[in-house]
Amino acid sequence: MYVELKDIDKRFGSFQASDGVSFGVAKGKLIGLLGPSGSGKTTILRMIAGLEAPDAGDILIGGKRVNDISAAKRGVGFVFQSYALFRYMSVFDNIAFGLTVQKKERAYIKERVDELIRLTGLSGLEARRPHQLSGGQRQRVAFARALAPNPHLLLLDEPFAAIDAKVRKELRSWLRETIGKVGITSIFVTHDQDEAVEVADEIIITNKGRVEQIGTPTDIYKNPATPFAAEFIGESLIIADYGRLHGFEKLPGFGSAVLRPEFVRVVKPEQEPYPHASQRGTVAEVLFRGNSLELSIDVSGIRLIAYHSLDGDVFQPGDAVSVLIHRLFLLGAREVKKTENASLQNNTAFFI
Amino acid sequence: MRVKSFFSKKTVALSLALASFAGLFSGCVGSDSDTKAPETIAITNVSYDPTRELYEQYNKLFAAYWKKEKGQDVTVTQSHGGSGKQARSVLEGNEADVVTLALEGDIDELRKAGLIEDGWVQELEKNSAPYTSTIVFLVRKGNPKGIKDWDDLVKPGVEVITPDPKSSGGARWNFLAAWAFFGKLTGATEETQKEQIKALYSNVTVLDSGARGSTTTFVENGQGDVLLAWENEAFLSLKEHPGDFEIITPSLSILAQPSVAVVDANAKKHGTEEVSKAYLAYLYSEEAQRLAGQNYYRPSNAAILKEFDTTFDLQIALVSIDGDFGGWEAATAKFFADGAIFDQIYKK
Amino acid sequence: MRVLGLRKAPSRRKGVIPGFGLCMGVTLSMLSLVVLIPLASVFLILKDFSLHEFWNVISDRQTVATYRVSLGCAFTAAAVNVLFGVLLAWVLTRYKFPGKRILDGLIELPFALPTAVAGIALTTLYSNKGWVGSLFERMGVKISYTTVGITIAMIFIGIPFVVRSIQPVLEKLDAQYEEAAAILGASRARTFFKVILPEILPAALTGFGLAFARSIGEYGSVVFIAGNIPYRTQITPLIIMNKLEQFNYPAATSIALVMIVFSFIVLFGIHVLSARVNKIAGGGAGG
Amino acid sequence: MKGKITRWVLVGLGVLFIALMLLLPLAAVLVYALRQGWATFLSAVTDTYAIKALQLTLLAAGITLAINTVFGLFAAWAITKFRFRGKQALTTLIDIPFSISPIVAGLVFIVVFGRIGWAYPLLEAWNIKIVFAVPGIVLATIFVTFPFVSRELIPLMQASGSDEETAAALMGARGLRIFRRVTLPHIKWGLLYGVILCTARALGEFGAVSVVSGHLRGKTNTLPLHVEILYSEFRLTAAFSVASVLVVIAVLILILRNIVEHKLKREERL
Repeated sequence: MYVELKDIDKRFGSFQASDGVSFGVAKGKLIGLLGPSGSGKTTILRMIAGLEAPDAGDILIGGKRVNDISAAKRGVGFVFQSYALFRYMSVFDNIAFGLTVQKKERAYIKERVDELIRLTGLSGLEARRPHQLSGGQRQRVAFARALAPNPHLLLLDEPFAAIDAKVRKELRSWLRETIGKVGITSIFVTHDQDEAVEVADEIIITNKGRVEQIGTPTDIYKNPATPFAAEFIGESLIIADYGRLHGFEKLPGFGSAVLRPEFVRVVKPEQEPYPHASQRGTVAEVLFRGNSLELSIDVSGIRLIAYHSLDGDVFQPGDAVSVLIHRLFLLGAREVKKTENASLQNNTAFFI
Repeated sequence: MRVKSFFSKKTVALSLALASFAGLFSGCVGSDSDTKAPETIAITNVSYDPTRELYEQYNKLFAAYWKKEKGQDVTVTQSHGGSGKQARSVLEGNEADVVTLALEGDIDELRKAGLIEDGWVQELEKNSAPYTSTIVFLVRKGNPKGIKDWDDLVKPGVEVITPDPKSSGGARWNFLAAWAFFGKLTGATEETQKEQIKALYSNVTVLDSGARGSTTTFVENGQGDVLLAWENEAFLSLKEHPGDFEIITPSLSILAQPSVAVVDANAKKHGTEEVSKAYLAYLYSEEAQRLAGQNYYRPSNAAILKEFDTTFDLQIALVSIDGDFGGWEAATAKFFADGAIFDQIYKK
Repeated sequence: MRVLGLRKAPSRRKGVIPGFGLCMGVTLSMLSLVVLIPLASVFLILKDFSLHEFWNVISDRQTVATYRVSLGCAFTAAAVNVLFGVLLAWVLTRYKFPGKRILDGLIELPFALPTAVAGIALTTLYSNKGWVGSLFERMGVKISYTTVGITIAMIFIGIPFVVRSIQPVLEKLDAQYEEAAAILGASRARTFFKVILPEILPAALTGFGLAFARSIGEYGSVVFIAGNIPYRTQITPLIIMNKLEQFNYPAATSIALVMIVFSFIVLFGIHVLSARVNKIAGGGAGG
Repeated sequence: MKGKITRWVLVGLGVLFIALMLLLPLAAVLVYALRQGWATFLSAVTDTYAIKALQLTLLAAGITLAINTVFGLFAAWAITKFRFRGKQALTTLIDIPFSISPIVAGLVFIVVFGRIGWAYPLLEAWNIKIVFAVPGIVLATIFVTFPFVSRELIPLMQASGSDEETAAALMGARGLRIFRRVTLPHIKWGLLYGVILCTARALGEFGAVSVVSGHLRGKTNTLPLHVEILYSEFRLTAAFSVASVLVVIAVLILILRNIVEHKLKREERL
């Protein structure tokens, strides 16, 4: 593990920002720290950078304990949420700042900055001041500035928060590609699951100062380890009385269940292939979502959300439909149980 | 290494800050040393407001005299302000060599504080009062309100300007003169005196904190019908604004004795005892006495006073602080202390 | 993350920005040398003074009367200043007219003009013989040496505080706000009172507090114009002077202490108020 | 139409208020100064004591400025760049001199350094004089103008946050470089603004200085004190002449202030 956190505790007054946080990051990986605001993800990032000191626990970078090493000497590049570009310096001077501080030779600085400007596609903007740049360009400058002194670890705090939604998508893939090109171990913080899923190799989900789950995006999506992870990732509908859904039984210790729209399949009643496993419902609302239809359906007094292909049957509010639910995540106190539709399984078993 | 460099930076900045402070404080050490140079000697005379013109001339006179006597150049630094305020500044550390104030009481505060030796009043002739004055009325040209004597001041509609006796030496003389007058009326008791005084002060529209302030208020800012003033101030106002004012001498007033004294502690410290003593003693010389007369102070030398009989009304009946009020200590306690008669007349 | 910003981390290091020790060292030592130690010394003077004597001095009827004059005049002056401060700030931020920059520049005049000069000028101007005073005298109104005069001097010194507190808020207040209100059919007056006034109220209060605190303690420009008549036109700084003239240091110090405590309360109130204003202004931005 | 009328009424009221309250006293000083002609004016202004008072005033203002600027920078840095307990209290403490009556401010120094003060025996032993000498005047001036620079800087530095400084520190820059390269460019106009206000106040301070001065002619008289003395010596014209010098200085400072504020606003738009 290149970066390791061991039992980190951190309090701000009565606020517990980190509560026994432990995880490791392998060299060369791009890690997303994902959690709602106040979950302690930024604090973790700042502690790795050395901007905050943990109350207890060890932080290791490259196998060396860095708790007592000052931020400036950890060899870490940091991209601030606000980018914190020096507004009275040109783009060139911004990127060169770290190297100037290290008293590098002028020729080397010029070469290195030019290289980064090319890498980040900022050619021609060297003399501009930050306020003359667009949001995306600013992010690139911040990125280049953090990379200039050749850090071993790059930390990014909400790198896309200050950028327009339209440009954001484009920048995400740019960032992923560029970090891949440079090959630097990176950790970024985000509250946006789409961003984490798209950009990160691995995601660390944080909540209330704890790490909830660590894993690849698909892994977390398919097998959430904690109720929080199950709710936070994907589009989740919480159903309290899930025993009323066909094919599922209320289990003791699991008070509610998470249903994702993709777990629901809707057809016209007469076309239902698994009558045993499905149940009847009524369409309450139909919303056009660009690439699909979002249906709200009342089933046994529970309102479900389902996605439906544009090419499939056409439904109107009030239509009777047949609803099949494949799967539910049952939420316990600390654990999650993935349950498949029992009737469907029985059926399958019967036929095979 | 880091720790060390951190501390060294801190030390540099701290010592810089301290040095700037030290520089401030040391500013004055140097200036003290030139008082000790043999050819020139410098003394400080802390005085009260109206004596500026007098001492400006007297200092020249004395410098010439001292040069002739001792061959030394003497420079006198003057300070003027309200008498009480000036005494206080000396008490608080303003290092005057001599004080020439309006009230014996103000100088006596310095004795109480140990700056002046006991028995200073007897140090010089005439109770250490080289010149005297009295309290008169200054009214506007033609005396439109017909003010002749103290009892005219209590009439309704007369606006009186006088300073606050709590803070001004001159104002205490005014108060006591009025008190004495009301005491001489037939059938006067302390009660009637208080009532009359109260009536007088309820006619006061501006109670400045110093005598000079009152004069400015009356003369320059046009407030009130009559100003209770030092005789010398009144004359000065006539001189500054010829034709605007008249002096009215009441039938009875008070002998105001501005006192002078060497501040022994400071003179000793500066090594200026000899010149300081000479500075005050020379005030009694004929030239100086004449100078006082020219500046509208009554010379204490009777012969010189006679020379000015056209200026001063020498017929006025004068009460004195020692003879009629039992000295400043008693007068202050009875009239001007917190809760004493002056405060009582303002109680509703 | 706002929560994080409020409290100090109980850690050994104070974050990465250097200079905490140095800055706090210099700040605290200079603050102590120039302000705190001298101020604390006030208590030394009072060491021989019993609580009873202290209370007697500060609650003496004449002294209480000076508080009334000082506070009353300062309050009136601050209130007048808020009224004209809002007007001036409004005029300066919303309208274009010839001489606007000169008018804007003049606001700080009371700040730049030595208080003694201001005092002498105002007294001369408003006395019976002065340009303004003589006009009013004909109407039978006296200004110099009355509480009116004191109030005018206090208005003079308070103007910049109020205008400069309100102006930036009005400048930042988007004109769209007013436009939105206008489109909704609100009259100009209604827009002002319902939309703009609530926005500038905290700033106006801050300005009021600053002007008020300054006026209470002001000496130079007020002393010349105050008549110093006990119970009527004697202000608190003058009675402190009075006690000093009588060599009554404990009494002077006691009254001074009352003023210090009062200023502190007003100041602290302003700080709490402006902290709240900042919180509202920064609302949502914290994340 | 109605809007236009309101507008002119409001502008008119504002101008009238300023003219009455601010311009008139200013004009009064100048008119009174010159009412006995230029000769009287010049003789009052070029009087030895007036010139010495001017020198002392400038000296006191200069030292005050240096010390308060240093303090303001350090204090603003400490308050805006770090988190610590009691910050609110510290800010209030710094602001105290601002609302303390100048009389009390002066008294406070008498109580420390005067003959009745606790520090007096100490100073006496070293033969150092503070009150009734130049250091006392400087100290009183520093006290009264103490918060001026920091008051301007703190909001400015608070608004700009400390991310830029953190970023610079993270790259290994030391304090002085961070200050010079990152912070100073941002606050320079604000700093100058504070310095100008501080100068204005320092030049004009009267109450506090009057208490600690002792009014020694040619030694501890500042220009405002000299004005008061002339005033109470019946030399009204001379008093106003000297006052007009202060007025001219004040107006110059205001013009300077206006230019600086203009720059400040332009920078803010960045």
